[in-house]
Amino acid sequence: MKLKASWLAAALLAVAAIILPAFLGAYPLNVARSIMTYMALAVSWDMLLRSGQISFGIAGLFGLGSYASALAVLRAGMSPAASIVFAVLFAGLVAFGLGFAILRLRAMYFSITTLALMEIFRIIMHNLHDFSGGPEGVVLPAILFNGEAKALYWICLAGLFVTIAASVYFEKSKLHLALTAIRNDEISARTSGVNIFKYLLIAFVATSMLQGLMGAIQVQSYGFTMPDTAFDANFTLLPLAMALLGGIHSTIGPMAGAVLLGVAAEWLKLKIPYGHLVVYGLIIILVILFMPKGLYGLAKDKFKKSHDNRVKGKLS
Amino acid sequence: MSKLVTRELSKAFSGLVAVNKLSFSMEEGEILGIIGPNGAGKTTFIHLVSGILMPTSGQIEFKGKDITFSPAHERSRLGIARTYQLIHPLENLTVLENVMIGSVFSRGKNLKEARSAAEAICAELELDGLGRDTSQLTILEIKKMEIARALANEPEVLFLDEVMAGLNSDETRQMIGMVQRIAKEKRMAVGVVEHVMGVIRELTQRVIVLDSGELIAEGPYEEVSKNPRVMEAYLGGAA
Amino acid sequence: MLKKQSLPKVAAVAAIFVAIILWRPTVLIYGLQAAGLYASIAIPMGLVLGIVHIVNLAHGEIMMVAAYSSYMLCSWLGIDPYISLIPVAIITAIFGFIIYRLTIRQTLKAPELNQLILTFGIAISLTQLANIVFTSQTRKMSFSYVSASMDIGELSFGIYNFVFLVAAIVLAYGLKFFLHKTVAGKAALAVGQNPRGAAIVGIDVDKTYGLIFALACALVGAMGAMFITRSAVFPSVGSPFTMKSFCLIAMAGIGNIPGILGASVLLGVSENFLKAFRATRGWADIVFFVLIISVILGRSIRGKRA
Amino acid sequence: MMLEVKKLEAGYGKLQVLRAVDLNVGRESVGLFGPNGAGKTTLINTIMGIVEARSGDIVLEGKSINKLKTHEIARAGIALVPQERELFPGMSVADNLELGAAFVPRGKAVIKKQLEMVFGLFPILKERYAQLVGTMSGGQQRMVAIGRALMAKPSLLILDEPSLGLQPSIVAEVFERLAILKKEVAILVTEQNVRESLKAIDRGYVMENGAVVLEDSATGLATNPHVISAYLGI
Repeated sequence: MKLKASWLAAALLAVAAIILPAFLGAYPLNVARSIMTYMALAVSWDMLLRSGQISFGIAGLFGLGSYASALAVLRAGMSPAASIVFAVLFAGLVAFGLGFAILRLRAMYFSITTLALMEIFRIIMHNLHDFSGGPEGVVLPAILFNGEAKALYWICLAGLFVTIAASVYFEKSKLHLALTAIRNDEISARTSGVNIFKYLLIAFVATSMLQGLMGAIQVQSYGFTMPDTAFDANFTLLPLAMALLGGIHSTIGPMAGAVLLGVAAEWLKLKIPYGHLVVYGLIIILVILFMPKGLYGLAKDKFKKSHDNRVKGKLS
Repeated sequence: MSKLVTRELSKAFSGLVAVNKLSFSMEEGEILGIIGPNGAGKTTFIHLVSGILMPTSGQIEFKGKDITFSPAHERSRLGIARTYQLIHPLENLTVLENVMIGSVFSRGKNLKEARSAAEAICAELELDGLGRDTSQLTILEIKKMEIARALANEPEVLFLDEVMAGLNSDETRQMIGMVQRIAKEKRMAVGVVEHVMGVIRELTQRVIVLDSGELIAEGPYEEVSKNPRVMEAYLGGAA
Repeated sequence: MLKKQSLPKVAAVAAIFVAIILWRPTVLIYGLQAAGLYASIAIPMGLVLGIVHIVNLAHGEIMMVAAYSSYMLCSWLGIDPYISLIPVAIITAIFGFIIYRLTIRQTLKAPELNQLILTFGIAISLTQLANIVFTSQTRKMSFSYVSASMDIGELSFGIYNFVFLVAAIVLAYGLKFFLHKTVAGKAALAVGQNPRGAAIVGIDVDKTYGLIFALACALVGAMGAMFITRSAVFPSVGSPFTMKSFCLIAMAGIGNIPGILGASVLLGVSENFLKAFRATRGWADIVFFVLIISVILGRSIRGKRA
Repeated sequence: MMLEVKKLEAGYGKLQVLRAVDLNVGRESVGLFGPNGAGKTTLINTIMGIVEARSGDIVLEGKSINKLKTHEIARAGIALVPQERELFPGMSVADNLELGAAFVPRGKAVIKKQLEMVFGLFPILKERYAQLVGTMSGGQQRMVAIGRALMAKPSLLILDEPSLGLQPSIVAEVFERLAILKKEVAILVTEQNVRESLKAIDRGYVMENGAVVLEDSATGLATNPHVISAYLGI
């Protein structure tokens, strides 16, 4: 019963998201796209976090996807649609190669290395003048769907749906067991037959592909990119704050956090033109100190408690 | 053929020899006690056999196959399972999921099959409330869950590292009955580490005694416990 | 205290240095100057990592706060940074102690994830606050003594930046003296090596953590005050130093403070080596990341084998 | 009375380890025996403030130390030699010994006297004064740990399994030293090596399953069949 209700609610939300452009103008659609991009990044960051590995390199894979897609169009003459697919595969391939090296690392060593990788990608793009356009970046000959706001909204939504579907699959399949076991206790996981490296690699490659996908959609929607926007640290910071606020280790938590913070950020941007991101920093601090499970975790605990009380009430 | 054989198995940690040239074997359907004073190397020995640690020298064979350097997850798939002295529940999974994990990854079952297998094992161990978080369990329930998780691997060799510690006498009795039933029904070789000698006496057919990483005695408990070397290991030099 | 196996390595590095000096002396000179800056900022972070076992991702931001404080003291009151570094160090020490008590202390027992993300959040907050207060405009002060230069034969180069190398050496050996020769320092070292053992002998572990954190903030604060004599200040000026510092510490090995000096020299010289050629100038920044990733990986793989 | 433990209960999470433990140490040497898992180490860690007491009281020389933190308890006069030794491996023997006394207010003269006493007990520490503790053998490290504890001139010395992981010859040596020490300081020692330790104690308790089940003089314990059965279940 409960399960069906939640599926129904999800379907309704999805339909609402799909028909939303009918009621919105170009500016709100633009905002919605930005929120959806951050949401997809937040969810994908969380997917890897479920194994206990904290990546600080979301922006790295995102930017890599942007550049792969843009350069595939410019240098290899691919169609924009094909270039998005290419970017996803490219990000996956890079992650696969890197994974063999960096997935041996744990805790702070892994985190800092992912941060460093992001810098490496940025510097490479910065310096390959002839190929990547250097610091000025590249401009595409055309924007996807001629810049039609509704169509761009839908393609971004499609990217988000793919991410959410992947995340739900991570939650419902045996990947959930494997990743949670690795996060909780690697030794126990190993003696229960879990091949730790294999599942870390799956999670790392899958999340990198999703981040690359969102980067590719972004670049095809705006028609240009440069190192400082493609590898903007905000693409790491914002998703991280969103996921933490909403509640990590779930799909719904990062989504809720993205909506809340995304809308709040738009409003704050108008109020405080410089430094509105301070709110993100403060939210990260406060969540870690006072609400480490995030809003979703808090709600779940509340629900469980009231449920337990009801059960107890019935018994007595 | 013996289920599990070790030959001259040794493990040294930066000079300190924790397990020293240990040779022994385990047979089908047998419950073997592994005893020895604190620091004798019992847990290190189980780590070596389950692949958590790799030996410095020596050999481990499982049903005639050399597994000395196989990774832990492969040994689990072959049929070696264990529990932990310090309880290791996977806190963010439910009880049922904790038990399922062995079925899924060691036996390659899909989630549905694994779920029903796990439910069956838990029913057999009289463990219920399977949707609960592990933080809601009592000590006895956690110990049962750990055993259930090991059994879900469908092992042929099972090591129980101090599963009785922290249980009261009724619970201990219940646990003894359970372990005996499992060993008999599933024709497993079970290795039991315990400090409570009453449990060892009741539960096992044969014991090996370790002291400073060496095997100092082997045989039925009644016999071994009168062995002067064993008395000395436990109580110190001759009185 | 050289080990025998490290002799060939040392000889190789020395040979490379001699070759570089003969061929392009400025590479070595500017390399050492850059190394001084890197090391003097990394060493306080190494102190915290070695004793409190916290990766403080807000380390560079504390330096940024100090740089702005020193900038204000200088532009409003005309106080020279070399004088203001004392009040600035006191300010950042108090600031650091408050941060420790209010936030970091609460996460010491939590998983490492929480500590990393917490200090990441502190870093963002500080940068953005600076953005609000000072805007993103870069600010630069000029001081006459900075332009001091020296001529050797045909070679002419600025010598001011050697100040940072001196500061780094003073820091490294000063801290070494403190940690190994004074009772308070030994106690701090003991806490870093074994907090439980330290409590057993009567050392207040919590207080030690707080004081060491404050000390590190004071030291990086003093460096921040000096920093404005060399570079412009802007809100995100500190963040690259956080990562570079962590990497230098990882290269030296946690707890090896003089080793940070060596790692910095290696980094500074290699960067300036690339900067010496037009074709590779833009790639100088990458040396650092390549170096660090290979070192971290090398360490972790060797760790696995051991 | 040096130390009084009254109806002490403690544990970890759901696991209750200590059940209403009563125990006294006067100006004497007291042994604490029992099989692994009986709760000996937990009792000691609770006295030392490392594990929190759930109920009951711990009184040192008439003052309750129940609510104090570990470092305050150390300064109040209890020195612990933990099972895992808990030394500072990257520091020299000299530094480890120095830190033993540095934070307990005792005065320089006392520290000097204690250092002489430690060197008298364990001459090897004088020889290895500058050696890093992490490079020493287990037995030598045990001596450093005992020496470090003595440096503070404690009113009560607690030793948790001092013979663990040591060769028999060194075990005998450690207990010979303890037999000398008991003239100077009150001692509480847990030990699996019952026979050896009986030489160094006046009185002992036997614990089983978190509770004290037996209390007797050293000679009484030596002949008590219950002690043997607690270990070997015969």
